[in-house]
Amino acid sequence: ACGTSSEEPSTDEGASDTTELTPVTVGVIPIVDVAPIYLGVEEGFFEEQGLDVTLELAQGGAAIVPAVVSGEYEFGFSNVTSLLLATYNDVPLKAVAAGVFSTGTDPDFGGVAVLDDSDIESPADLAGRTVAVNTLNNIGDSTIRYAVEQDGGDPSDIDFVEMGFPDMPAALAAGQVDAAWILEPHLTRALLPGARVVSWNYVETDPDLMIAAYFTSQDFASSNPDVVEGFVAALQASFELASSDPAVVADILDTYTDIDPEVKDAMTLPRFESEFSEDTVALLADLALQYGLVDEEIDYSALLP
Amino acid sequence: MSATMSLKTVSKRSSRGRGRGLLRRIVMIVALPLILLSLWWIGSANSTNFLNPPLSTIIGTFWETWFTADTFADTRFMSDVIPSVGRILAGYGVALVLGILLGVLIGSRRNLRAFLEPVLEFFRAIPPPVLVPIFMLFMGIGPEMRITVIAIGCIWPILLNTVEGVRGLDPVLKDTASAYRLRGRRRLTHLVLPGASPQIVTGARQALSIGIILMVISEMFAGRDGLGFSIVQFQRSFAIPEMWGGVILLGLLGVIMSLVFRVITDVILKWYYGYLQSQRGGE
Amino acid sequence: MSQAGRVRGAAAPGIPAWMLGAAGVATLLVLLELIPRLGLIDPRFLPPASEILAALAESASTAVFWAALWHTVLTWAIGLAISLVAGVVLGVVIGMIPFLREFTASTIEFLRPVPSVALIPVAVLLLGTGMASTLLLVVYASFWQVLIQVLAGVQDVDPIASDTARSYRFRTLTRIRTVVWPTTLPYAMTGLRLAAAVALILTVTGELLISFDGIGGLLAIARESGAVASMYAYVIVAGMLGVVVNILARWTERRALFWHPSVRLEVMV
Amino acid sequence: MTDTDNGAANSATLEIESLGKTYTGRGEPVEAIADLSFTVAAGEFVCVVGPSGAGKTTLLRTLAGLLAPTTGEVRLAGSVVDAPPQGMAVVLQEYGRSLFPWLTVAQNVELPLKEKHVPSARRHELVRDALAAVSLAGDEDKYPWQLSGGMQQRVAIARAAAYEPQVLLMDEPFAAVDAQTRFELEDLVRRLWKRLGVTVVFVTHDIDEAIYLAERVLVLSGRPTVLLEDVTVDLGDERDQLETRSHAEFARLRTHVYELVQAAKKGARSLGEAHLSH
Amino acid sequence: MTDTDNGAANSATLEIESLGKTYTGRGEPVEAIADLSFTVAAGEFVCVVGPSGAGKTTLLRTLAGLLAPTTGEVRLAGSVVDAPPQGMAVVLQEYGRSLFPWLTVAQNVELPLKEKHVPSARRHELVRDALAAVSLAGDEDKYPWQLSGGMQQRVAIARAAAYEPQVLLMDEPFAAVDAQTRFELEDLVRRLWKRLGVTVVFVTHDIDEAIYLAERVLVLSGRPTVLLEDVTVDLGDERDQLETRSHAEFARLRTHVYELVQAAKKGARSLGEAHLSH
Ligand SMILES: Nc1ncnc2c1ncn2[C@@H]1O[C@H](COP(=O)(O)OP(=O)(O)OP(=O)(O)O)[C@@H](O)[C@H]1O
Ligand SMILES: Nc1ncnc2c1ncn2[C@@H]1O[C@H](COP(=O)(O)OP(=O)(O)OP(=O)(O)O)[C@@H](O)[C@H]1O
Ligand SMILES: [Mg+2]
Ligand SMILES: [Mg+2]
Repeated sequence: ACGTSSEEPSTDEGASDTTELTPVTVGVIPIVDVAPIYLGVEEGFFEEQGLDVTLELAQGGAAIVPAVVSGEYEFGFSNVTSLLLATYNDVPLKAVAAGVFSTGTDPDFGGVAVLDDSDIESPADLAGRTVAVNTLNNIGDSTIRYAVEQDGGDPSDIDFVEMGFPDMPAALAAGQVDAAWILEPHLTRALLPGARVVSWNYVETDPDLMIAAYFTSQDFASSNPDVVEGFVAALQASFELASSDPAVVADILDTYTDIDPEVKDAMTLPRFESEFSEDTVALLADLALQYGLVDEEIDYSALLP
Repeated sequence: MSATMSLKTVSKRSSRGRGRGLLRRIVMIVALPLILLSLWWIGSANSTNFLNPPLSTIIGTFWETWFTADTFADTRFMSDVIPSVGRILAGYGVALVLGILLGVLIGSRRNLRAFLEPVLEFFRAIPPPVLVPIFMLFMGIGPEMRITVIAIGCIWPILLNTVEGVRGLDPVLKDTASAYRLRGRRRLTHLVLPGASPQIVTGARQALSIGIILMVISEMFAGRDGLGFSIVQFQRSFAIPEMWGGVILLGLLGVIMSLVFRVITDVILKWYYGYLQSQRGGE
Repeated sequence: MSQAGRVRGAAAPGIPAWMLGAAGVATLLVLLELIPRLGLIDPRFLPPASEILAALAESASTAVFWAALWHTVLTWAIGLAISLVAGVVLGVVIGMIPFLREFTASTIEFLRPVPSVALIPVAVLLLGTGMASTLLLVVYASFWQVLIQVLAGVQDVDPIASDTARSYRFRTLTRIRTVVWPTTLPYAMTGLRLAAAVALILTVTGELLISFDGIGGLLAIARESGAVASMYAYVIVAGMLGVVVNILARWTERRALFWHPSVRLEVMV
Repeated sequence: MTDTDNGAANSATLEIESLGKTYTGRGEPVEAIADLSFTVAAGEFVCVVGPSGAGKTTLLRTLAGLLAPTTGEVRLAGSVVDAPPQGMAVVLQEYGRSLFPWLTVAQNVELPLKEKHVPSARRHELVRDALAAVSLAGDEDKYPWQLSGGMQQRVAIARAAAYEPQVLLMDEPFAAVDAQTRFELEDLVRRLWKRLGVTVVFVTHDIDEAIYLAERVLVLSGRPTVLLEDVTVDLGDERDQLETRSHAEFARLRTHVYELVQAAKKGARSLGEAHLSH
Repeated sequence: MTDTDNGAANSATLEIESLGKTYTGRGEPVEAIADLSFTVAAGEFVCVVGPSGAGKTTLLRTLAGLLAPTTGEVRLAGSVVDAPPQGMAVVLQEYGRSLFPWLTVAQNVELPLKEKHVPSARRHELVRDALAAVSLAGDEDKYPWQLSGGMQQRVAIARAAAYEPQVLLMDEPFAAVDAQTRFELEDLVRRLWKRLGVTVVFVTHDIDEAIYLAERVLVLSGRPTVLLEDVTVDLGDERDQLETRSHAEFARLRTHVYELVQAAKKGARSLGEAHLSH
């Protein structure tokens, strides 16, 4: 991976004289969720732990998981359901730290949006409707189903359609879908001209829902426990800074995204916390089985940090 | 010289073994794929890499994935592969008609070509993954959108080859047609289309596999069913043997479609092959 | 139509081709400006051309943009060169030996429709997330375009020309150089133009999905960030690259195929 | 463009007026025709001879409206020829390449008739008769590339004959057939000419043939072409391969034209120069 | 395949033994050559005549090793011909298509010489001389599609002449040139034949030409071809356009061959049948 990406943070100050820094590459996605790690790299939290971190952007799991398994990346970022699915299919991954959490309240950083004049008023109304999600059979549809079920609707009667988040505001506005599960910053883009949220599905699933996590390969975890430890510690520091000061998060976003200032001001940030939530893993594993993402119970013990 | 020799031996052999022709053809079709599959089988036998499962595992899941269900109509083959094939055929058909029509127009009018070419080249260079969302804006997320994506992708090789085929028509034939005042439809069907047909067929052949590829891409967007959709789903959920099974199915689809294609073009181009062969030994 | 320009074509020489081409592009821009402005489509999702071009101008003033463009062009050029050389060499060899042609036909048909996107995980596993992976996708996709065209071209050799070469006992290499290749050239030129666009598409797609650098990376970031105008600006860059490539291909063609009816009958207006 | 009245009473007079043609393609411009003016009366049979590379084919293509003249103009029945006119048939020098390889022999002959909207029954009759006249009955269903060179040429002739044109332009149409067939085809064209009253311009290298066939022989100079001499052939209306060719006048004309062509080949560009040389 | 000794003392005897050729492509099989056996001695000049569509081109292609015989075989200097042999040059009937349109006239002529590893200086000399001999000096840098039909044909002839072959096969090589040029080319080929002692097989439709050129004229029957008669031409070694052609023996041979071809065209398949018909 040649790092021609401009957004690659420079860690030069320390790197030149302390040669014993361990080089570490992390595969991340260009979304709000990974702001803390950018922050941490910029603040030098990782160098303090003896790590020279390079952040590589990728579109999603299709590229990050193989790269982590093959050892090209030491760490990666992914949503929890994807990690469970990988584990279910014997991909040797190990989570090391939490990534982002739901805010636990209204507003969250993601929810199911409908147009203002829609007759959908509550999650249960989603039954029988077309709902856009970014990936089928993943965290979005399983949490929505759960929210609908809890609201008294029939979760099996939702017509999910796969669509990239960036395309959802347009599809919603054009009436091509009845509702769309959108994450920030696209949620704000959709809401600004006249849409509302009918379900904060993450919050409704569990106010403390851990959405994503940082992970490594089981090989790497067992042979480099100190690197993992240092990585987690640096992440922790990063999370603390990010949660304490939303302004620095907004600034760091400019280094790796291209979000419109107006949108950035209006959007909701996720909750950053390092505590890994095994409860979430258990809950999402249940939901995966319940809604047919997998055929058998997932044995996720190897995944847990 | 060596090529000449082998050409001779082949033609001699084929004339001798007319009865064995079919058998020979079948052997030719399956020989190399079998060799490659065996290599794959051996090479992957002890693989522990999750992305590169043993071929035996892939084949093991293949039948179950695609052909096992309560009724045949419920199998993935019927629910995913068949709709995909339908969309390919529809998109390919549209591309064929439009590509040839536009190609003839553009190929025979210099000014029109100069006017349109930059715009067409512009669209040709835009990756379908960014083009699809734009189509979604206009056409929604139904099958029309997918068929359009396939058609837009397939049209280029057909269009380009038709344009070049029409431009490259034998000038003596064109003069003959002009001298006898062949015009309009008859000029099209008796001069332009047959004259350009070897190249049009080449373009259509190219488009066949592009259609399959774009079927996959179009089903990555707002998809609900389809072969490409299934492959992407398997990939996302790390069901890698199933994914490879899907890729193999794509390849098989390509082979089957090209066999059908060959049967059809052998009829359309029988004059061309006959003409090429006539002086190569006359057999 | 005839040796020296038909009467109907007599009006043509007045307007040079590049002006017609520019007029075509201008028409497209006007359409792109009008469609959102007339409300045929929500300008938030497809901004008018003027806005897109403004975003492009802004982006083009940054060094990041030019570095990305260079990176994309480089990846594209390397990938295209590899598939071109491989496609032409293999195409000529397979095309000239009937046994090979028949022997490989089914495998070629099997491999061609495998979409590059399905190969992404494999590419990443084998080659990592850098340029090499993108190159693999680029070569895999564009190689077939060249190969199929060259195969068709080799088959199209005029039997009389090939008999002439045989009767003077041209060695295989001479035959390839003096008979097979010139006949194949028009086909190969089309193959080049097809492959150039496919290579560009796959370069951008690879950057978009794997390596996140180059124009594709910028495009992905703009997309993920909901920066619609910038996103279309990068789409336009990709399209313009395509136009430039075509101009180059046509220029080469006019020189290399001066003897071919398609070219010689046109310049003789 | 021209009146399409059938039968012998057509008015297809060809007027060529200070015609010039210069090829400007790759390389130096090539002046093929310097300046030609002559008239072919309606229903006249004119042969054109001249050294190889003189500009005969260029002239014929210009008459056919396939090539735009650089200077001057061609008029058929009073209208300027700027595209192939109605009721004209052409046999091109590249006979092999002028047949559609994707059509059978019969289809090749039939195609222009379809375009002319000849009713189906009459069309088949015309095709059959024309192919029989060039001794190709029985080869209807072959493709052109299954024929010998001479057979291909005869298909092109049959196509022109079946068309029943008012103007017939032929460019060395018998170059690839044997002597015996050639005589038969010569008589075929003469018969066609008489029956339809068609205006014929016939390019040939065979001076005997030119004199045997024509009422006038135009002798062209070398490139750039001018008219060296317009030789009138006074051999009567009825001609016969044996008799006509043994005529004294035939022998005289033959020697005369032969010497002219020889002179043209040596570079003579006017009658004066030509006669100087012998 | 054959010995490549240069000069007049080559041993390129052509033996044709019960040769048969049937085309089995699309449609009915076509038997072009029924059964032909004859020998062309080393350094002999043989002309082949026969009605159009007889099988002359087929025969020539088979001799050239371009076409595999269905039965029988062709031997050159003792070795079976199954691919174009060394030291052979061919002028095909489709002269236009046998020139490479992407090469200039000079390059077309030069290419086989390069392949033969003729040193550059000698090569240029050969090309220049050959083009001058066919009156194409000055057209070296033109492309074939800028030439008239006759000029194209002369390029093909120049290419064969410059090659200095031991066996020269020509298929109606002068069909597209004017009478005067034809005479010159005939003399050119005779000179070439004498100078190099080359074995020549020459297909033509012009019976006068066949007799003027050849030491033997093979008259073929119509398709499927058999040898009608092998006519020996006793006109001496030195020939001259005016003198030879006015010879009484020339006239006799001419009438004889002409009648044979006429008989062949009418369907005669043996000398007996042929003589019955006149
Ligand atoms: N397309 C062309 N471009 C340039 N020059 C040409 C072209 N076609 C013909 N010429 C030149 O014009 C001259 C006349 O050619 P044309 O074909 O009319 O001769 P011709 O009298 O028919 O000769 P032939 O008897 O050999 O067929 C020739 O010198 C030829 O080189
Ligand atoms: N490729 C082919 N397929 C089938 N039949 C063929 C093919 N080529 C030639 N023939 C047939 O073989 C016969 C002999 O053809 P060939 O070309 O040898 O004749 P030829 O003597 O050279 O005639 P010409 O004097 O007209 O050139 C013809 O009847 C022709 O129809
Ligand atoms: Mg001519
Ligand atoms: Mg012949």
